[in-house]
Amino acid sequence: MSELLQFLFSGVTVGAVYALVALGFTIIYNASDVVNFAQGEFVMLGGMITFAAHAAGLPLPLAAVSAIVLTAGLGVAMNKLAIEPARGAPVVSLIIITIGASIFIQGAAQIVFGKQIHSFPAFSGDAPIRVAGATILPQSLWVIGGAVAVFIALWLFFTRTLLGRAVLATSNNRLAAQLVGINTNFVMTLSFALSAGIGALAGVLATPITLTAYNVGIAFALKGFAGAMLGGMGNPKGALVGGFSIGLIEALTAGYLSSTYKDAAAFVVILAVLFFMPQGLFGRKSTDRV
Amino acid sequence: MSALLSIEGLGIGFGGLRAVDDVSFSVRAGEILSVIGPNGAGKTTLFNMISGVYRPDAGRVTLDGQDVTAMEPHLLARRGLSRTFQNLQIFQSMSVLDNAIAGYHLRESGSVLADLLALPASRRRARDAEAGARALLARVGLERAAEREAGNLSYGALKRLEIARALALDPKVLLLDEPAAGCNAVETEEIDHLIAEVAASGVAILLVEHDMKLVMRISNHIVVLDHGEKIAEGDPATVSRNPAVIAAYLGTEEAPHADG
Amino acid sequence: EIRIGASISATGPAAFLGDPQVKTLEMLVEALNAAGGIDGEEVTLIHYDDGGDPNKARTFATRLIEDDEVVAIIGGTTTGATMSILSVAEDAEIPFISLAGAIEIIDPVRPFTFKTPHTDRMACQKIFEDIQARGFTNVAMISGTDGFGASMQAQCKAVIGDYGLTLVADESYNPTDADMTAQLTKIRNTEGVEALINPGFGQGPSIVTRNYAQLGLEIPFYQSHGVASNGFIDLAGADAAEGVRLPGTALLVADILPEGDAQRDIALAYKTAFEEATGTPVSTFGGYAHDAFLILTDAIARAGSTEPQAIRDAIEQTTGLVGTTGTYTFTPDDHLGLDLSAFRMLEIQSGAWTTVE
Amino acid sequence: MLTVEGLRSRYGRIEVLHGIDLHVASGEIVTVVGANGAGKTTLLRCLSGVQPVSGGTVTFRGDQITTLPAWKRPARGLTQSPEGRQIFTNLSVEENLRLGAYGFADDRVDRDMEDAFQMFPILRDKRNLSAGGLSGGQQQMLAMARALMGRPSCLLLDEPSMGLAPIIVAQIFDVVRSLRALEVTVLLVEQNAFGALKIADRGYVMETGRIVMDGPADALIADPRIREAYLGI
Amino acid sequence: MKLTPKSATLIVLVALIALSPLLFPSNFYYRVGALIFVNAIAVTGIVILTGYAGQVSLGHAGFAGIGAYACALAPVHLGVPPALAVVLGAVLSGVLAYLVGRPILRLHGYYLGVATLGFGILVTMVLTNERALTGGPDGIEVPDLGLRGLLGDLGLSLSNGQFWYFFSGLCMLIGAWIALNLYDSPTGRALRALHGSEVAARTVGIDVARLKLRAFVISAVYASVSGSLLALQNRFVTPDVAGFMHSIEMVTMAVLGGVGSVLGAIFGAAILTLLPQVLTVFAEYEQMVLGLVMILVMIFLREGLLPSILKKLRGKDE
Ligand SMILES: Nc1ncnc2c1ncn2[C@@H]1O[C@H](COP(=O)(O)OP(=O)(O)OP(=O)(O)O)[C@@H](O)[C@H]1O
Ligand SMILES: Nc1ncnc2c1ncn2[C@@H]1O[C@H](COP(=O)(O)OP(=O)(O)OP(=O)(O)O)[C@@H](O)[C@H]1O
Ligand SMILES: [Mg+2]
Ligand SMILES: [Mg+2]
Repeated sequence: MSELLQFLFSGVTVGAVYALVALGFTIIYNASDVVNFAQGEFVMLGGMITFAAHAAGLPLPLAAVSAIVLTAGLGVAMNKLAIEPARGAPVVSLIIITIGASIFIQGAAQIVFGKQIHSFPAFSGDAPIRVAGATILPQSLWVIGGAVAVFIALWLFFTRTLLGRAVLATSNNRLAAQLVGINTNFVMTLSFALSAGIGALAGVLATPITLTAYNVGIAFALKGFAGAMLGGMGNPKGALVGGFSIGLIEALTAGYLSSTYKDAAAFVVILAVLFFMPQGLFGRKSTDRV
Repeated sequence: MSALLSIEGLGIGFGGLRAVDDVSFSVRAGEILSVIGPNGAGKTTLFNMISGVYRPDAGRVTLDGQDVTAMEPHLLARRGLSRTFQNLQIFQSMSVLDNAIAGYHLRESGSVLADLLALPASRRRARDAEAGARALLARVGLERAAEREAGNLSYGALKRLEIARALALDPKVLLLDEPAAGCNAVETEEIDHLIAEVAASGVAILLVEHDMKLVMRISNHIVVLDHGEKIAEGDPATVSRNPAVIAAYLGTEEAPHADG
Repeated sequence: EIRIGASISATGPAAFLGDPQVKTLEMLVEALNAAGGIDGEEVTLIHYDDGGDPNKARTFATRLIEDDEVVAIIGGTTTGATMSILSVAEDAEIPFISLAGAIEIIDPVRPFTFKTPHTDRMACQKIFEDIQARGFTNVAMISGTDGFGASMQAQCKAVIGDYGLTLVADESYNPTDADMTAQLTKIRNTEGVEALINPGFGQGPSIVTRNYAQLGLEIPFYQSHGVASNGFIDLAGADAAEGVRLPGTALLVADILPEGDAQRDIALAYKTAFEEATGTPVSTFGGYAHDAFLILTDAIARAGSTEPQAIRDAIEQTTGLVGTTGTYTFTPDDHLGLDLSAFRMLEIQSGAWTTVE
Repeated sequence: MLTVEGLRSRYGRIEVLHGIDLHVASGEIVTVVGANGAGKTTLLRCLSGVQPVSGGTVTFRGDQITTLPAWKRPARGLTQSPEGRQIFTNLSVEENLRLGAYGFADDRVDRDMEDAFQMFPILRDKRNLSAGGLSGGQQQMLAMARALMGRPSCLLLDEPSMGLAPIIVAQIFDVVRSLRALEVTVLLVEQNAFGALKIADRGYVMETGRIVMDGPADALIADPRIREAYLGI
Repeated sequence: MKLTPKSATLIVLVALIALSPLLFPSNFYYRVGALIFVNAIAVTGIVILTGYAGQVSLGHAGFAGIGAYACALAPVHLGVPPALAVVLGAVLSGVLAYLVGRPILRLHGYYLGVATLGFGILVTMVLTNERALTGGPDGIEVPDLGLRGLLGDLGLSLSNGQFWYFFSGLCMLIGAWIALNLYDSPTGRALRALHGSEVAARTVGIDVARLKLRAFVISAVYASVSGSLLALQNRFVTPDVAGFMHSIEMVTMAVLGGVGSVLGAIFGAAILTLLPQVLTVFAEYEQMVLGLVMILVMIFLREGLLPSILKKLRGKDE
């Protein structure tokens, strides 16, 4: 019993990190149909900048906020310098641009921050919380809380606000969006700022658990991407459920079957789900008619 | 002569809505049957079921005496059924010519191996298809645009390109969904002649069109749908005088002749 | 001018290992040239970043030999990269000193290939000796699936029988994993586990150590030489890392080595110089590069020639050369030149390395 | 209201508008007719700002708007019902309409939406459904309604009657005619040239990127060349 | 006679392969050339899959891995000669592509992307973890192809670098020739058609599912052969060959060069293979420059390097 509980704790901790990354993908995807493969770098920057600022003497909360703001700013810069000039290019080209941006950011981070692995103190100490024989770290609760909070915020944004719908409209039909008066450039800028900010937040919350280094971005991006696709791209609910599911599948597989093939288990589940639901768990089917 | 295509009790629902409900009719070779009705009556949906894009939840489609209900579109194409689309389905980044040649797919495709190794058989088939496609483009007035990228054509030109592509299949049954939309009166007349010509060559034609002048002029038979149900059918004259049709669709009896 | 080539994983998954190696070589070359080079000849270092990719490593090895015309190559941070470079170097008959751990590199002995680190097998032996001495028999292992972890896991399994120990649990994790409590829980619930070994490098072992503490595990815990740097203590947290043992080199404990220790001076000198030059703590990996450079320059000086064949012969005649990793004595049959005595069993106590005797 | 002088535009290297001159006075209904590929759609795209202009000027209510970004134009009172409908297929019908009034206050939007539903009752039935599922004609109605939601002072309509049932076509033309009373200016591109000319004040005839003829609508209807080339009579 | 684009492409390629060695300052350049050709083979497969048929794969390196390990393992365990192992690998990849492709090619866009990504990761995991067979993450040695020795006996003695340069160059030519044949053939046209509109493709009689599967299988074979040649050339292989980065590299090469054209994609392979060699002068800025190059090319030459440049040149003529 306590064993299962421990596996679940492990799963939700990791799953929350994946979910946060997956949530970061949703906004840019919703605005432009582009999966931003540099999303993992935003996570890395969140952790790295916080570490550097903290090491430079800033109190942790201030360091965290500055990391999020700086990363959001970088997201905006990425949009302005790399995505906006390529407007009208096919989606594959945009994806290559995001991969290029990812390589660029990684290269820059390696020069600025070096190649050491870093971390900073957990927000509420390292004393594990005991529940029925299993333990969970307070920082895990921070990450889980962060994922849920971001999910709620995004869900409200996309369903309750006109701006949220303007974001969806922009990706659905950019031409029409302009025709009804949506400043699509602003929408894109905003999406990059928000996505980057959420990515950085993920890095800030997760680093005390996962540690960070200049090259951790890809792994985050891949798992977040897988989670987002499992849930259905573009849907915050999908990102949340997808991220947590992958974390749980990995932990349960590692616990009960084989730790060697736990990533394989996650992908097998994804393939199985997509076989029956080609749009992921909550993905919307395109309703375009012929 | 027996029916080439017949549908019996065809129906489909989306959520709570019966988009098409219990519709039956049949077309013979060389006949032009028009389906008319208000927007959202279920005409395109009907076409989508006949051509295998949607799977009907009731009824049967019979082509040439065989049950082809819910058969995959490419298999239907093999049996001689071809169509155009109300929402254009163009191979945007291919040339206009290649779009038309695509219609020859069934006749030109052979073994992949021959294609990979560029064996003479493969090249011959490709040459034949090209010649045929150019002739068809000329028929719809697009011969001068043959080498252009299809995505760059104007709306009306694309409509005609779709017709050319559909004809390239050398179909037995041709479904045309609003072929004249986006064409002016003169251009419509050209399409009109084209359709009549095709029908005269023995093709059964199903036509959906809101241009009543066109419909009344060339149809042998008209089926009227409203809210997914067949509300009337008959020859053009009868149908255009049917009060239910006037109320639901035409507005005024004179409408078709409103050209002063 | 003497051209020395290097192909090292300064980036990629093994950057954590390769980065200090590049920095070390650059630092040493500069110092050597400042001191007049080798017999007055300036040494030029040409180094490429292979990112740990064996394909790139092979290309760079070819480039170093064909295009840059180096007299010897140092490098191959990972075993994969090493194996790629090795065949190029052997074909061209250019001396090559590897910085990677696997025993396959020097067993069987190839004429031109040498290596400086202990083999993974020796690390296992050192750990098992210690476990045996403490009177335990049932051992659990959790290893990374990266080359380092996997290779050491396999080597440990190969020699565990020699020490009368049994492997009762064998788990693994991916180098990028964020939580290993599931695997550790399984280990904790395995009947009779008396000691835990964690071969791996990078962030993995730090996280394993934290999870070990989180789960309140108390069995003796062994890390590998893959984490032998002060960074590990910081990342795992001094509390969690308390009592962790690992087979390390003199480098980490340079300042607490007894006055008479042969390695004390050289280890301290390197440590001080490196930390001053880079501002980051030394690691054993940088030490491997240090020793490789030392062996090579020593051999060139003794050979009095830059002929590859002569250099190789000189390396094979190296005896009692004291490096940071150990004292090297090469022979035509032994291209590793170290024995088990070069390893020291270290233990973390109150956030610092100490030696276990 | 709207003045176009020497307007040129190109796709890549190919120029398709070779200097268009045209003006629409306030409250006027003006129609443009022409064959497939004449450049009518391109002209409207230039006016709504989604197509770059390579020469000439567009003046709207006295302001030069030649290079004004498209998204700023609805706020100035210029909206378009574009060719090919261009609705937001993934959003619901209601969301499409709300976005038509992007940037306006909610109460006004609710009222305008009520008007739109009055005009096209079918949209009310489908308000919560995804617009992509609508029939072709229903989508066309939605596009028109969405353009009206912006309360334009000048409305650009690109083939608004395409794919609509005759009864609705008549209604659309009625709506356009009724806009005159609201002082809304309309520039109408139609293939149903006859219907368009009947409600229009003036008309322009376009051929391969040039205006070749213009005049009062009734004069154009009467012109034998027009009758033969465009009205098919 | 007017040169068809196909013969023009082939002539350009033959000329480049034959004449470039005249400019090689050292033997090292044969190695780089051979790598370009090996990469180009895989990228040509991507052109068929992505450029023609419009399907994305983020796991194609998995097939390269199968081709590579076939050459490492089959000679040792099955006793087949390495040359036959290449064929064996290709057949295995083709069969696997067929089995995997059937269920996943129903997916579209990113969903297909994640499914293929999963496939690639599974292959990498097996190669990494089945240490007893594959040698694990540290890799495994690959036997000699033996062809060079054979040529030597026949009196044509080439250095290792030269041999691989000309041999992979020849293989690339064959691959390019086949891909070019396909482009203008009925099958190629059908592939390009389904890229444009699947519904329309179906209604003109194209069996979309089957055709996608064919493209997937063909491109898998290309990737497999590329992996085999790489392994045979390097005489050593690690699971990296099947890794995600290698998959991404293939796609990037194709898109950067121009995914719709064979010559463009080969050009892309050349650029991205050469770039790291050139960028070594930037030392630690290498990654930044590489990222920047990718971004700039996609912004300013969005159809890919070669097609965009050709277009610009042609534009000036008019
Ligand atoms: N995929 C779908 N999802 C939801 N509703 C649909 C779908 N397809 C059709 N419908 C509904 O079915 C009804 C019939 O649509 P259909 O397109 O067949 O009409 P139509 O007769 O072709 O109209 P039009 O003349 O406007 O083209 C419409 O109310 C439409 O909203
Ligand atoms: N995206 C494009 N790229 C290149 N050329 C284009 C593009 N769109 C239109 N054209 C060309 O510009 C010319 C004018 O097209 P436009 O769509 O404006 O015509 P139109 O008068 O609206 O025709 P229709 O009545 O068929 O809608 C045509 O020759 C067309 O082929
Ligand atoms: Mg319809
Ligand atoms: Mg138009």
